[in-house]
Amino acid sequence: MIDKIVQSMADAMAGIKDGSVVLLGGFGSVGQPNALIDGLIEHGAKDLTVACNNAGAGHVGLARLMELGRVRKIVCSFPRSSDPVVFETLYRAGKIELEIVPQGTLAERMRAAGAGVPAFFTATGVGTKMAVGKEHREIDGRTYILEQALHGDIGLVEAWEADRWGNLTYKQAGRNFNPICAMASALTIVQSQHIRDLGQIDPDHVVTPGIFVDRVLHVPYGDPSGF
Amino acid sequence: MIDKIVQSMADAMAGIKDGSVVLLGGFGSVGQPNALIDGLIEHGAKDLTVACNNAGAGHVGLARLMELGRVRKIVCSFPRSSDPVVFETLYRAGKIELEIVPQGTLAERMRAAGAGVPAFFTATGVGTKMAVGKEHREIDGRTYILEQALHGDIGLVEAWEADRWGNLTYKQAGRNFNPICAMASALTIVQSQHIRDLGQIDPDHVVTPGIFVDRVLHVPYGDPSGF
Amino acid sequence: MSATELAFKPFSRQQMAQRAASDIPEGWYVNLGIGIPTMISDYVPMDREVIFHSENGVLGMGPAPEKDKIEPWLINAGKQYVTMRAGGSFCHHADSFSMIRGGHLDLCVLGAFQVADNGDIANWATSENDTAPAVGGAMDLAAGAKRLWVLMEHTAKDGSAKLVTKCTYPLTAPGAVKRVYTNLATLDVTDRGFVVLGMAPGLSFDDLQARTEAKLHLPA
Amino acid sequence: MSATELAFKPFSRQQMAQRAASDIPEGWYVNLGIGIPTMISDYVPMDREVIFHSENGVLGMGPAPEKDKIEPWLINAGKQYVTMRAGGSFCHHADSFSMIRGGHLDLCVLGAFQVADNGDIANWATSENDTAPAVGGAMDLAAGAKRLWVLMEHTAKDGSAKLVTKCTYPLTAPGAVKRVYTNLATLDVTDRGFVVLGMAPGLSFDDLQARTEAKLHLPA
Repeated sequence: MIDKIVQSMADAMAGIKDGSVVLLGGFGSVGQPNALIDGLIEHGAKDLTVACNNAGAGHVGLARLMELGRVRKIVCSFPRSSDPVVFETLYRAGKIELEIVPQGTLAERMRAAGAGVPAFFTATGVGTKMAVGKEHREIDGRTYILEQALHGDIGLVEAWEADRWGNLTYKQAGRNFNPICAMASALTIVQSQHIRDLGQIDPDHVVTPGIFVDRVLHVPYGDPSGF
Repeated sequence: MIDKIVQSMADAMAGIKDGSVVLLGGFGSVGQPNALIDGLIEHGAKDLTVACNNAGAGHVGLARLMELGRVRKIVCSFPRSSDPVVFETLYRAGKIELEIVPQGTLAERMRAAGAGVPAFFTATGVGTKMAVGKEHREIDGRTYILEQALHGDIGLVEAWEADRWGNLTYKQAGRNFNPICAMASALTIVQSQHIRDLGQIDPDHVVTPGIFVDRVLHVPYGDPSGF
Repeated sequence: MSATELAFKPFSRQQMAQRAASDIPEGWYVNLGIGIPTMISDYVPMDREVIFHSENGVLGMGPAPEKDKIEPWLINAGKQYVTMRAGGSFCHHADSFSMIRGGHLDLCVLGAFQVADNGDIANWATSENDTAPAVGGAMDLAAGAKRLWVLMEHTAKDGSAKLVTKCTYPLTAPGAVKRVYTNLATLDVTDRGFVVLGMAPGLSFDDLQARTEAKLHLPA
Repeated sequence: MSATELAFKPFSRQQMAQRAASDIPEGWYVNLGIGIPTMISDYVPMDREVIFHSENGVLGMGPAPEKDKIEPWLINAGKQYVTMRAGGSFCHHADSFSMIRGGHLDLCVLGAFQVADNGDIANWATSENDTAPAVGGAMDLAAGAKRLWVLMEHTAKDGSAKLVTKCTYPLTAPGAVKRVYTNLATLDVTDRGFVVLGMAPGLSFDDLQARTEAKLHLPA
């Protein structure tokens, strides 16, 4: 019997290596795999590259991971937040590397990694400093730049429902980067609010099919407004 | 009030021009916009390029459109069918042009068109005659070829449910090429088995959001096994 | 210029949003940037159906929720709580930006630091050496939407011009802006440069030109 | 070779499918090509959970339906009616081929006209000048799956070899095949070429070599 549901955070984090590229779902405080990020802190992996939309807020979650010196590089679109002190302090001190990527290019680079597309052309960023050093090409009268797939060694995902095959649904704006983090990562680890019996999720309503998921941990934390 | 629902086939087909590129949803007999194809025949547009998975069967639908001499070129992955006589006769007589595209490349070319990606690299077809004349590039030790987006002037789509904003769901394997035809086409015309009131389709279950849809015609034909 | 400054009344932020809102027809798919542009939706009546999109996979947003009706999972790209209209839908980030990059949005309205008379926009960094500039979805939106409008103050806080001949701040996108709504005027970006469509009451064309680095034109 | 032909018993198609099925472990995501490969699923017991994928956006297929339980919208890539297991899901064609192209399938099993000892496979056209060759998803599957196995007769109907040193038919993908199941043998494709893992009862290595153009090897 396939059972991707793990019973402990230690099992969820097993085998994560120093130097990993970690893709994080979430946008704002919604759809963030907060428990898994705490698990990653506990696990102790270091020298990480983390890709996600923001660069952490306050002193919890991703900000805490950075504060502990575990993150070598952040790939994100928006390193500002309501309380970006940890990132900004590290960045000014030259203790963390930053790669700024337009949000849509970040999303498409993850999707491309999951879809077996190593590189694609986009108009986003043409004529800006984002285009410096990138291959340019005119196609049908418009100029585009070439962007590369962004693969994760580890994907941390938050879902609303999951079953033992790893099928996932998301709640409202909690979907955001989660499905593409799942498909782009070699080892995809999910925290899910609800665990459903196999077959309870309508096959027409599955958003992330289990083929993109390796481990599921049940983390029923309620609503995200407290984070 | 936005109302994409049209009341007649003539309204659904209005403005389709000779020389259009037409993308067709459907795979096998499932999810085929049969009524819309009949409407296109009735409409009379000619010199069409049609992109879809197959090249028609028997003497109905796409095969009939071809038989009437309206199709200049077929872009498809699998021109064979249980009864491919129309296509094969035209093709041998040099009366129709054929572009064979691997099925996944066909799908991704449509998705790319909808997503604003003019070209992408893929490993599919490398080392085969599909790669002849295409740009090759080695990325991270593997060889890829460059494929171009495939835009439709017209997209013909079959849905299970639709509302007046053009939101769509599909039934089971009826999804297939339909969502990507919708997003890749400048004018997307849908036949839907069911019309729902706005708000009846759960926002988490919409598969094709109305932003990709222009017109919806109610065609409650029952099940596809008769086609 | 203290004399002329007394002689006219700049548009308030509400009026700027209202003017832009009145130019959005029913049926358009529209993304509103963080800040003043977000206010535009307050001035589109519910019976003129305009479908608002947010980068984080939300299509068909309605007004802000009442405090006791907040859905904690329902936020926009500015991380504010929003509501969904009947007919709304959710999608993931790559699908959401497919709508943007694929040219499916009829309109995006952004704030800006500078707009040049060739349509260049600078709205994400105020220095080439910004320590950690935050671009978000601005470049995707500026390059991808069918139309880009800008809603901003006519001049910077220090009085310097924001409507310029050449952006001095890092670009968000070249040649993208089609129209600018400021607290002093509405301007189209055309092949001739900025064309003034309307001005704040009491303001003269010369007054406006004095506050604008780029050359202004009257409609042909 | 009439003497040796009497001395052994080739595997039936059922046995070929059964042998391949027995090598598929629980938990694999597997795409089965049209023809004999489709039969493999009949030999995977339901309690060994293998998740079958079809190109047309179907993941988690079960056995063929009973005649009175056909779901008309539920077909596989071979256009046969199928069932869904609990845990199955549907997606669109681009997402389905993302699973394929993105390397998420553990295994694809295809039929073939020829397989070369460097792993080249030819399975879609029998001539460079085929009037209207039909490729379907074969190239995507051959290039994309983590492993490609081939299930086919050992020789063509005219007796010519299908396990060759170089494919003479148009390639589906170069260097893709990892294992071949025929009616005479099971062979791995390795750096050394074809390595024979097993043979039909009564068949000798020399008998097998006589029916194979490419040089055969014994396991190291």
